[in-house]
Amino acid sequence: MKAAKLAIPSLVALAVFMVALPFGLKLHQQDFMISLLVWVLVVSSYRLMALTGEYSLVHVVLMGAGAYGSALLAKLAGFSVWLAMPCGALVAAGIAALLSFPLFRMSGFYFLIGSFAAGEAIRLSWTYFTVPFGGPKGIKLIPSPELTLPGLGPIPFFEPIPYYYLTLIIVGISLFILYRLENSRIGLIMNAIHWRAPLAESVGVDTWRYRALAFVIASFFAGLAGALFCHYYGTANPAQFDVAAMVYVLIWVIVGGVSRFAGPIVGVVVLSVLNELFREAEQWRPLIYGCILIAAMFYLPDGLVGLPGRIRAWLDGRRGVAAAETGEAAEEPADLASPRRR
Amino acid sequence: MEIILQTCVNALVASAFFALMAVGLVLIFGVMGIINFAHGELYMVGAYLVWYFYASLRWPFLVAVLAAFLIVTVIGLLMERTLFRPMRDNPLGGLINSIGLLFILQVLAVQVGGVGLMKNVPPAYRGSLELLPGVAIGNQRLVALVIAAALLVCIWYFLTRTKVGWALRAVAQDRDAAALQGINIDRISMLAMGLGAGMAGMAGALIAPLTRVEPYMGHGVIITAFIVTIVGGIGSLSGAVLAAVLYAFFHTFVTTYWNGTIATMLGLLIMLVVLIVKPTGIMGTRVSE
Amino acid sequence: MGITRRDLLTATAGTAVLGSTVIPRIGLGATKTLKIGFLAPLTGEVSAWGLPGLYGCEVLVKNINAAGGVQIGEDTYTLEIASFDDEYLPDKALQGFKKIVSEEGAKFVMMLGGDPWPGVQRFANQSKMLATTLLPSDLSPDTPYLLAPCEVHPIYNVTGVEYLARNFPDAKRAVICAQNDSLGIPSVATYEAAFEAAGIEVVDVNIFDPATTDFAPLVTSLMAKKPDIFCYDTAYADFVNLIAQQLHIQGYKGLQISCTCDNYPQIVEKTSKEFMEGFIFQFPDFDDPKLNEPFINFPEPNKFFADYNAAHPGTWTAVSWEYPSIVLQWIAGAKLAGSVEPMQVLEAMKSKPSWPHIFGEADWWGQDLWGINNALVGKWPVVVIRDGKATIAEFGDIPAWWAKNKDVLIKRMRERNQMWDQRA
Amino acid sequence: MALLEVRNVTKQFGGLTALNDVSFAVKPGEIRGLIGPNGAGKSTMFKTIAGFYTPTRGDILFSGTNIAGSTAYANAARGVVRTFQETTLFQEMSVFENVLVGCHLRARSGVFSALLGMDRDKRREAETRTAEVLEFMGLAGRRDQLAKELPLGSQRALAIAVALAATPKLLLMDEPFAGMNPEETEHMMGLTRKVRSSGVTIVLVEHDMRAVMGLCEYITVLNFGSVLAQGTPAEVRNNDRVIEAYLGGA
Repeated sequence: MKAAKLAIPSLVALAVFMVALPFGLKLHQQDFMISLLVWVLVVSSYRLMALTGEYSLVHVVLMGAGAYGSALLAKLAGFSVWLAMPCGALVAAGIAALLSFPLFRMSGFYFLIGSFAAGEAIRLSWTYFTVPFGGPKGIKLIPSPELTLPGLGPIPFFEPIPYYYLTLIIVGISLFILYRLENSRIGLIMNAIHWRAPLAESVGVDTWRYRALAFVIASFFAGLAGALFCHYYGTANPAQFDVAAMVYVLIWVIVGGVSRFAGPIVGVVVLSVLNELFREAEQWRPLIYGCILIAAMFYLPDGLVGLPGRIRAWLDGRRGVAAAETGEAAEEPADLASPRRR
Repeated sequence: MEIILQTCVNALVASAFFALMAVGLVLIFGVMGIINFAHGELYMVGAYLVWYFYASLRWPFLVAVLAAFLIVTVIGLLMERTLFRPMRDNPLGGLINSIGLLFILQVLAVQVGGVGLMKNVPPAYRGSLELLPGVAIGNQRLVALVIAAALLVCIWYFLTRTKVGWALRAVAQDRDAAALQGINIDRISMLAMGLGAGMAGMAGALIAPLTRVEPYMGHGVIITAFIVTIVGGIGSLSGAVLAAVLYAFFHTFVTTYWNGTIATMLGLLIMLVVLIVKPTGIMGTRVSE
Repeated sequence: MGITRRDLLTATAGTAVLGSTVIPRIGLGATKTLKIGFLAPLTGEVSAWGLPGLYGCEVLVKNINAAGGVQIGEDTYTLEIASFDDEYLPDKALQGFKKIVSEEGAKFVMMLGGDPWPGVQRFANQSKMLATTLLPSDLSPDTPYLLAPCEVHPIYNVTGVEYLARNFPDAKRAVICAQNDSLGIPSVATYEAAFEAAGIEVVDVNIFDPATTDFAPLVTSLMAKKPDIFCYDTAYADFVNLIAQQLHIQGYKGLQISCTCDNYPQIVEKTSKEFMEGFIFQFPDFDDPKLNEPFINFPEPNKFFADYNAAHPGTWTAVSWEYPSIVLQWIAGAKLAGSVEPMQVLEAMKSKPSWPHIFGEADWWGQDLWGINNALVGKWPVVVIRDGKATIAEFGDIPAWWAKNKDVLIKRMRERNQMWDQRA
Repeated sequence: MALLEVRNVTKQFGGLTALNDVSFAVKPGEIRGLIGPNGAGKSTMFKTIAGFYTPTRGDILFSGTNIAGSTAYANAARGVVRTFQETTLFQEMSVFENVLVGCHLRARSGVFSALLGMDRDKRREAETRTAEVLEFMGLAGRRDQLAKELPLGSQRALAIAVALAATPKLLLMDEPFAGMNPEETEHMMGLTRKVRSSGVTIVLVEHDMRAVMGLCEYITVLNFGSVLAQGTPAEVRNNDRVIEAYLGGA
């Protein structure tokens, strides 16, 4: 209950920090923050999928579908960017809805590989069909959003700081929605499906429908993230959304820890910041990354979010406090495939 | 007519490599339940070792291939002991560990061989065998084909005709039941990992003179291996071989008569259809509930 | 022709010769550090297009600094490369560009171009930063500060075809294979135009996936068309290597032409001297004696080649000298401007209708294809393999070809959606 | 009229016939036992009624509607709910949440109403129902414990509570007494009777003969996929064919 009391002030503190942050950053770090926020949305939406116990490899391709959808609508159909972005997200959600018919005939490993095949097929079609996808070079000169505020004049959204705030607002709202969803009855049912799908079915849960629902909603937000990305950087190409990017998302989610809402967010923030810190190491960077991954699997089986608990347990152990409880916490089976609520 | 025959010859060579990769992947997944994402990198290491032993140190080609096979087998055994065994009840952990290893092996390859152009591995067997007028197979490919096929036959014999092979298949069928019958799961896992890795290393070693030897060469291969594995049925070794042959012929013919990107795209779609219609693959028997 | 070769040489490693005249001048102005931005993929699969270039620039800069640095205006500068790994991603490229420009204070940025460029374009324009690319297809009227001062891919490929047609008038049927990417496709259009101009029929074009590992099917398919000429287009050097082996195995006997053939010694080793005899491509070895001709604007190419191979053995590719040659051109521009400020350097360089390109005087060009005259086009070497060794056969004249065959090239480019106004 | 009527049901897996022309009927308010030696087809019959398998031939009538081949969740909506062998629960969730999932059917709501909190009435109703069920099953004191932390007896009770939350008319119980000591069995039998007396018809598959004989009014015996005998516990106990099947099977 102590945590609940602390939650509001710490959220406010976080919000203030996020709002003040860009002024303390260098120019290129502001861009980094925009990317980071976008990836935060990607991994958080991925977690909704993981809540039902399924891990997909199509998430980043659907992020790309959102980017392509939004970019094409803005460039070819002349949609306002404000309209194109949610429409792009809907494109991603629509593709996910179509894919859910074949894909959810499978589960577990089969679903993982099936989703991978579907994603690669979609991505290859972008490289193959030059019209309208632009082939391997993708789409360039994607417009940024335009907004004129009375008294302030047009807001330059191509500049990092305004776009940072736009991204912060959209990602913030999206995270709030995802969090609400997870803690609603729908989240409870999704979690139940993950634990025991047959039991959930036996009390009347249409598991296919809920899995598909999680997939479609997750894809909507992935698509939204893609749209946010492409309207800032002005370009979308197939290579940005390839398996390598998907593997990184998987890593962020799992190393962060899928058991809590904050887990994947912690994962992407910590690992991306570390990655920037290791820039000097250049070609050695992926190796360092690989070592961190393996170390995390061994020493942090419940993810980075479990770290404070582990440290506390360790400190308690050092102080000689009866180890009954802490020992249990540390010995908990390393069940990574098990998102728990909260 | 010549084109059809030449395409068949091309496809046959591709089949052997697909089969080596896929059977190894199936062994590892079947016995340990782990998707080894670093499988393509084991193949890469095999190729680099041949480059080093044969092209740099001037060892005889076949000796270099054998050395590569053995070294990658040992790497596989070490992977089982250090990365996969502690993750036995955590398949996702195993997957992530294999991704970590993938990064490490790629960087090491860059450090050892640099980037830029592919490593130079001249063919050990020059010239080509003209099967018919206009239908030829390079001698290097012929040797690779023969060795790969021989290895596959050995593996098949080992798995079906020996007691250890039987135990290995039993574990792949049902790990818990096999453990109850007194089969040592640790030993079988090491065996599967060693064999699977060795086959990937062998594939890389044999193909080194025929393809781009570079740090990222495993990437495309693993995708093909996944397709073949799924189409063949994840638990089925004979299915993997059959699927490798079918997929190789399919891909080679579509590439020859149409386009390589289309071939890969159709391959992925076929895999998806197989997954939908028969999730256990064409030869898979295990019923998943 | 305001700038001469002599100016360029004094600007660069040529200062070794004039070292005694440089050092006393330090007293006039302060010695400063000048940062040169290098933004290209240094890890991952595209790093082969970045890393060897970084190595080349480091070798060049080391030689220049050892000789006392560069004098621009009143000041003497020692050079430093500020590099950033863009991972061939637009978002990383933008971060890198900002870091290099606003934090490291680099005065111009060399890029590979291609996929990452669109991410950078808006900021580069806004900050009026001079940048260069190796892929002129990045150029458009929206890129006023982006130059393609070294490699104007794929236009120079016409010189190889022209040489081929002149020397082998009986060859009439050509096939082309190209990987499906931003190098391959415009290059297909160029070769199609060059063949058409030379009266050669293109009987098949096969565009393959860059992820291809086995080229046997592709070669079978193309050989079935019974070509006299096999054109590799701008296939990556490794692809040329593998395709050539397959052609050899499947018994190909005709002519071969390619944009690059970086690893030809390997191919000769793997096939035969006879098979590779007469292979035409466009990138010379830097130990070629013809590079010591007076009109070549690169100081001591043979020594540079030796230094490079000593420092980074086995990594030499075309980009190993292309990025350094861009550094040299920029220095010449800065010297002319008497300033290192990007817009002054750009203005100085563009103030001349022609500029000393590595292979001789070249014109600012590109309006018809890219909507802007920001690419340098002049002579380009045609390299032919003779007895297992690449030798420069001639320096082809691109503007002369263009004057005669402009319409054909534009038509072909348009057919393949490669004109700047067609690109999404 | 019978609440559940199984008519000539045959189920084949490949070449194997697991059920062969099985027919029986269950009256409302009854506790019916389904027994038989190992491999007799009890489990297949059970899963076929629950909607986890589609019969190869034959009909399954529930309140006169044919539900053969219907899905498990659709059956649940009709009032056919099953429990599972051993302890199948949402292990990482609290007792309260487990039962709350069981209330799914009455609390179902759309994404948007769930997000906007417009499902508050339904949610409150579900929570009330959950509390009632927990009270009824004697689990009210454990509502915030994780399911996996409960002792075996309470886990089984919770499994029934989850099923009850879905307001079944017909409750299918899969070996509820397996692995229990006599004391726990006794307690469980009491709970089962209590559930029946609340108006739920029960079909149970069970090995524990003492429990079956003590609990069921009527028993159907399966052997090799066919009905071997039907009748009251006393009739079944004295049936020669049943005795032979059990002795032979053992």
